[in-house]
Amino acid sequence: MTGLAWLVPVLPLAAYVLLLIGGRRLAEGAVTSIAVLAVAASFVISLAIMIQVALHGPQPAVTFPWLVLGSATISFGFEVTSLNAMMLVMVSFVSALVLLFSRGYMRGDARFARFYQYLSLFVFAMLGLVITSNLLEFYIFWELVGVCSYLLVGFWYFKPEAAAAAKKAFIVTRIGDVGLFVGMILLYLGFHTMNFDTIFYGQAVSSPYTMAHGAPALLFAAHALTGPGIHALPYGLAPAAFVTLTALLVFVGAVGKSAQFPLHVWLPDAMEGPTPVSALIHAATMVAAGVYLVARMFPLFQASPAASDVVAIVGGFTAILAALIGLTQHDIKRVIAYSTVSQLGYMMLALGVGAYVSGIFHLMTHAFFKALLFLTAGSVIHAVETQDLFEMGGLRKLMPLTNAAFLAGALALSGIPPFAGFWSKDEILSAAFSSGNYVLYAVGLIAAFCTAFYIFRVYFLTFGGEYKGDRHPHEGGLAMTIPLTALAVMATVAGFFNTPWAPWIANFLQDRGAVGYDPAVNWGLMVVSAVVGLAGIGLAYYAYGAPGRAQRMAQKSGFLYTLSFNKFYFDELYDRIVTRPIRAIAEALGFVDRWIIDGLVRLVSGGVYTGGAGLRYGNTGQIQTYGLVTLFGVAVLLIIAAGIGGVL
Amino acid sequence: MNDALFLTVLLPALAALFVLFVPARAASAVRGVSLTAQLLALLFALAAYIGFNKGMAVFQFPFAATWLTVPNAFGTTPLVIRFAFGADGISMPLILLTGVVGLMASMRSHSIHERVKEHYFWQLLLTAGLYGVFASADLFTFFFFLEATLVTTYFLISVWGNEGRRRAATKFLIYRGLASVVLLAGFIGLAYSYAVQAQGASMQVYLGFAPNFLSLSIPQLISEAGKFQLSIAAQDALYLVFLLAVLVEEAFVPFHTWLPDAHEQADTGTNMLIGGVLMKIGLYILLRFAVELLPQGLQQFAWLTGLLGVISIIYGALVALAQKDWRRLIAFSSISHMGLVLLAIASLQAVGLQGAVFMLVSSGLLTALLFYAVGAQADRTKTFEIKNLGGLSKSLPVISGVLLVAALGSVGLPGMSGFISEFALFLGSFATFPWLAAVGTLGMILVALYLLYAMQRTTFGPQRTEYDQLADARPVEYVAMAVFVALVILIGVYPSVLGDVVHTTVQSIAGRIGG
Amino acid sequence: MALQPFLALGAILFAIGAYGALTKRNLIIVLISLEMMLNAANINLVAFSHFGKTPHVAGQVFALFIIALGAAEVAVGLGILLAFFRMRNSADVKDASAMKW
Amino acid sequence: MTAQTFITFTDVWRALGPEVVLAATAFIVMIVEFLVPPRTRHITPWLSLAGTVAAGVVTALQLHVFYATLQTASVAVDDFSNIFMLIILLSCALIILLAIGASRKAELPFEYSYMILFATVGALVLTAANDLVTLYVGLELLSISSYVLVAMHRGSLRSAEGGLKYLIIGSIGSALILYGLSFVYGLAGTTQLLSIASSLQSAWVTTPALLYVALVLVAAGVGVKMSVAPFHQWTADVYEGAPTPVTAYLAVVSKAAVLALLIRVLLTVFGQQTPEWWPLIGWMAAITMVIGNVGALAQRNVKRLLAFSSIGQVGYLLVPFAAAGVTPSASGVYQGLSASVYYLVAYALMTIGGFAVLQVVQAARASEEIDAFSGLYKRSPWLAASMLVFLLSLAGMPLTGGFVGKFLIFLTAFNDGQFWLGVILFATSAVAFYYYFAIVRAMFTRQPPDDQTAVKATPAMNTVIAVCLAGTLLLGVLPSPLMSLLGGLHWFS
Repeated sequence: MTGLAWLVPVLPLAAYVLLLIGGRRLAEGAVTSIAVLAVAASFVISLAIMIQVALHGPQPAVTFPWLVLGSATISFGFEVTSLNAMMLVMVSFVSALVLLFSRGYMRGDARFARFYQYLSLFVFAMLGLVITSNLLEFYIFWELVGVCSYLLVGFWYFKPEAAAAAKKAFIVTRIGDVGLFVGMILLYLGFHTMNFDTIFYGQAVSSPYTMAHGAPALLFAAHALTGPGIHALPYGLAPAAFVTLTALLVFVGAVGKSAQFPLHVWLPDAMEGPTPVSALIHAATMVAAGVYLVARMFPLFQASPAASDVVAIVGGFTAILAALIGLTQHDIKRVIAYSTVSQLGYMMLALGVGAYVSGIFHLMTHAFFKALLFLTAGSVIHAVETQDLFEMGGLRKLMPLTNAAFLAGALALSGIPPFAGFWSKDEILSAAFSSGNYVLYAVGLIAAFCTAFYIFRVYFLTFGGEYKGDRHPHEGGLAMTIPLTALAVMATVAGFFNTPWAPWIANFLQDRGAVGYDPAVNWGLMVVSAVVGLAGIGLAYYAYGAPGRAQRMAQKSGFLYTLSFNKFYFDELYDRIVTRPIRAIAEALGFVDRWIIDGLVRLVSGGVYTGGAGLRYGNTGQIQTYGLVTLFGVAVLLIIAAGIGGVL
Repeated sequence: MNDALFLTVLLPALAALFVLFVPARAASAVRGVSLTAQLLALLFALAAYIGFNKGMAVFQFPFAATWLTVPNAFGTTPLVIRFAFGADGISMPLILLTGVVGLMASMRSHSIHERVKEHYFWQLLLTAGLYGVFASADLFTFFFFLEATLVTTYFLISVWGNEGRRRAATKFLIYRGLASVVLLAGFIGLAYSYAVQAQGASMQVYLGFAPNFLSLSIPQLISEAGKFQLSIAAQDALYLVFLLAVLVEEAFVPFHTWLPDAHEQADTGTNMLIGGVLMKIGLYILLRFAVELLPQGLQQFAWLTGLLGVISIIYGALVALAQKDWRRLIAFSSISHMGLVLLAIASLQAVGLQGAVFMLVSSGLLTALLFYAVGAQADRTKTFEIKNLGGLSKSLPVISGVLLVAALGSVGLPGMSGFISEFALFLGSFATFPWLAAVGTLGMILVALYLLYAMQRTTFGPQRTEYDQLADARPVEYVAMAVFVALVILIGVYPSVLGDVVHTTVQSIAGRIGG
Repeated sequence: MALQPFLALGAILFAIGAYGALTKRNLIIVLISLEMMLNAANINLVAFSHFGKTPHVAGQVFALFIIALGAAEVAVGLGILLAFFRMRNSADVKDASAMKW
Repeated sequence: MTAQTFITFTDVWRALGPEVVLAATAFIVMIVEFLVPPRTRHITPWLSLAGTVAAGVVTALQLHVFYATLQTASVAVDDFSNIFMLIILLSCALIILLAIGASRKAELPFEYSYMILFATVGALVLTAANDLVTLYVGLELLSISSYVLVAMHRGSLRSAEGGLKYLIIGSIGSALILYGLSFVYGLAGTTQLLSIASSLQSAWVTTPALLYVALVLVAAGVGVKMSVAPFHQWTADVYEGAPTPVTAYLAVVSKAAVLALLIRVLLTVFGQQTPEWWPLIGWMAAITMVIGNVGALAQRNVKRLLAFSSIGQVGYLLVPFAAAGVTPSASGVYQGLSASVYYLVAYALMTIGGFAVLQVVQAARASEEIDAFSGLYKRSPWLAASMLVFLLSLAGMPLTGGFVGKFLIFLTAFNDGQFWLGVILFATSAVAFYYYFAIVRAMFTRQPPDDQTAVKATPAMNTVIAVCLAGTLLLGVLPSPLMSLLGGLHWFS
């Protein structure tokens, strides 16, 4: 089955091509069927692959030469490791459901087929990214993911906000991409290869089980200095410095894609796209790519404690920052978006403190409950046709299924046992705690409290109280409810895949370097997590259970509320210190170019022309003047000749 | 087969002559002749490309005809002036590029309705000149065709351009004319330096080397360069001469102001030829002559070269951000991209050089495509001003889509030709000049900034009412754009189609220059 | 007598002729001045043919040729001057400035 | 002097064949012009043309023939003079044809048909002169006839004024040359050039100052005659005043003859000390190139523009000759001469062609301004295309004679290590694009004036243009025939 792994990304690609060619002529149902079936088939294959990996272990990479570059050949290919087998399943599962959901959501859109086309491409890119064995190939899919998100966020191109958001998403992630690009180049310069295994271990690893775990730093040093085809590291860097540098550059890429501080600003704006797109971006594809990158490059980070610390700190900081912003937003999708940023922060935190398995586990559970939250939000928006929380309310009765699904997602997000989020988040927090990063632990805990508060704030405002709008909200069709149900189930039970008592995922992933996972049961921490989550919910109920209380709380917090409501002014800050200066510099240079550089050119050419005019008007028409000049010329020649002849 | 290259040059030239004798009223006959000739030339170029022996790093398809013999006071052997053609791994892709862009420009010129016959006459001559430049294996031949491109382009701009065409054309003429002068000085200096050096060296080292030998043949000079080194002083001086010529020729900062003006004024077909092919000549000169024949000069001033490249990258990108006209924006974008190539050449690495050639081809295709798409929308909206556009995705979905593809390709998106080029050339330059390269990567962000900004204003946003009734791409436009997009994606997805041809030559050059 | 005084005379004559040709406003005087410049050469030639290193008649022959051709030149000059005078009604050299710049 | 060889009549005939033919024709034409009634006077130029062609045939016959006996005579017959004579006669024939084609409009009295022959006789003598006296006679014959030709436009103040100016400045030039030559005679004691050369060997040691004075005076005088900067100022005025065929004559024939004079005198008389004073010529060439080309930039009058351009062209002509002197070797000098002569031929063709088109346009539009060329491509594609070729050739673009000529000159300069001269040559050519293309621009990118006046050339004119066009292109495409002809010349021996 692993030999067929290439089919997993190729099927959505085929769907894309089919829709590209014939999409316009097909009915909406046919379009949906093509896309959903392709991705569903991918899901089935992925599942089979995962089972096979679970039984037989990972398979070596299948590669073919792609380009001879300099003295080396760059090969492309794919491989099946336990990590990407799991990712494949998760991505294809969530994607298939989102695709199905979109059938109802996008019904009647003029560019329905185009939408599915882009989504298929998006899924292809993400699956390709997951399955590659090669950093360059990874980067190619990585950028393709970015483009798809650009296309999808800007799908409603006629909305200026959507166009701006798409551009913003692309450019902000582009900044991160350049970091990854440079990191990739430096890695290649150091190790003369793009293959993940060769980068990490100096050779392709046929059977990862034979590799010694826990000493990648040593492996690096040995690899760099004595490996096959000995060559010094670029710029004469010491192994430790080189590894830290490249790891940090790679992390910059992840920061951009996964919307970590300070490049988190694009993700909330990306809400301008259709809601299924948000679900896909937030749950399974785009943002997950950043976390996946760090996980895929985990040996590199392991080898550099400094880089790992940076990852952890950035992750923790992002978690709390986004959670604080999420407290006060009015737009239902924005709240969920900030929750994504925050949850991604958790994952980074996990990877940073070495809790590889926890990070991946949280990525998985998050994918389920976040997709669920977005799709329910989409269902709600579809029903009430607004995104403003304060114009909703009372949907619990009007849309019971959606209500239940959202509740499941919210509980999972809040980390309330036994929902999925509890297990994964708790593992991260306990990993932070046990690794001795108490500050990060505390930060994570506070963020968890905020998370519970804001998501239930959303819940109460949306589903509680009375409906404030004038429409008649109702449940969407089957295409919308099936995905919701499936995801709701997953959001509820997915946590059991990796409980401290039955660490299935941990075992599954333990093929290489997955250290830092402490499966020991720490009841104290678990209780603390659960209590903090419940406290958050309680506060939300207190604030929004009765009208007017929330306003009073907001007024009391005053400055802090404003800060949070305005997203800590990051957009304004970037606008002031980056966007506007660049534009100003550009305008100034444009001016310089037109008037100073070209002006100089005109000055020179004008000078020559003036010289010509001078010569022209030097011809006075007076023959005697000409004669005088002639005699003058004779005199000058005489002087020169005298100089030459040595007479003078 | 050996004549294929020569035929690519000859066919358009003959067709140009033929067009002269077609009555001006028979515009469609003129178009037909022109298209046929361009297509045939492209097929010959393609045949040569396919028949190119990828394993050899020498000039292939040699074709030479002696034109005149000049008594040589320098020595007893007369100086032979020849028309010599040939292609190696560097020039072969560019010849094919010329064919593609030439044909597409010719198709594009369907929108020319004024003085049709003359237009095709000059366009065919320009194409012949461009083929000749890249296919020449002789300094004189090269210079000859370079000058041919000068006059023909002048006419194309000054007759079929917009209001400011005369000024822009004159500017173009003077700038490039001066560049040719500098280049000629460099050529002659090169030939003579090698002759002098060969004479000196022949006594001691090379038995049987003809004394008093003066050759303008590029392969000959390259083989001399393989035998001995020119003196450092000569290399330094000549390299600076070449660099200066290239800076003007290629519109690098601060000698660039003629290019935006020319692009702003010229018609779309001409812009494709200028932006797509003509603007690759300068860097081709650097690759062809400086890298192979003046390696130490290049080494000596690699930092300067790289620095100038980076300045152009950043400056071009920033100024592009401030442009209000699509054509000027593309011009600055092209300046910025060519800066990348300069940086890559400065790296002296095989990978970097390969990236440089890739970038030349890629940027040629993408620039031509950008001009094509922008021209196609301007045919309909009657404007190139970014601020007057908006929401074109609605009425012109195909053209907008292609414009987006071209823009994303220029941004360096993987899966398209720009990415692999950038990757290879940065690989080279990071190895040699990490700091310059690091600054250069800023260009990768800025390019996204200005192109997406322009895209946002052009195709996104609410549709303007005046553009409601526009008709989308016609079949001929479909074909042209599809060809470009297909090539860009082909190179992006399977770069070996280009890389195999380039690789051996670049590798052998790099082996010589110790990179 | 020695050669030098004649050469000096020639030089002076040449200078006077040049001065006259370049400063006098009357075209006829300008023509005469031009003749003086030619005659400076004549004096040189004749002097050289007599006092030179290898005295030879060629110098004098040369001078005769110059005189003859000088006459022709003046004749042509006067003819053109006449034509000019008819149209411009002036013989002032400063007035011959219809064409400039 | 005592070694004067006896010369038979046959020798004289051989030596002076072309001159004799031409002079005889001139007299015949003069008489015919007197005798025939005004209606039939238009045959006179054709007679002149026939005579010129006949002289050309005679010259061509004695190509490659060398008379050692004449080496010490007053007229030399060598390939140097032959090739210059051929160029002069060819140009003269073309110009007569040009004048025939233009006569109705140019209002040239038919006297021009023999005056031009007298001038040409002078030019021929000048190129062949091997004695100071012959040289001077030739020079004056050419000059005086030219003064008359310039002033020949009856009833035109400009023409008369041009003649007057030319006469004054030309006489100053003659006087300078003459005064310089008088010192040469004084120091050498002989007027025969080769004898002078041998006699002067000691003078370079004993009295170099006088020799330098003589050199400078001769160079300056010649400079005036062929408008080398800074002695060029008269050029534009005189060219503007003269009837267009005469302008072409001045620009081509006069310059060619005087160039021949300069080369012969400098090489023989002052040839011993070349390495010292050659840079002088180099500098003059450089200044001339710069001033000529820059001066043309601001001109709007095409005739004046071409006048300045011709100044620049003289600079180009001087380059190989200036460069060759630095490392004097026979082969070097000959190569320089080949380059110069090649360019001279190209220059003659493109200049005459250019003036021919100008004449047509001037007649049709009654203006010599650049604007008169507006939209010429529409009114007469043939004329516009021809003019384009001439201008491209003047600008030195490939496929034209001007390019090959410039390229050869450049190579010579480089051969001789005079890199800077070559660079100035091409740099000023690039500057020259500006004004040449100003005419191109007018012809091809501007609309013609609204009046529907046809711009048509007479058959004679078309012939001139066609010949010049064919020649210019041929020289540019197939340079080998002329190159090998020049390569096979014996020049001075």
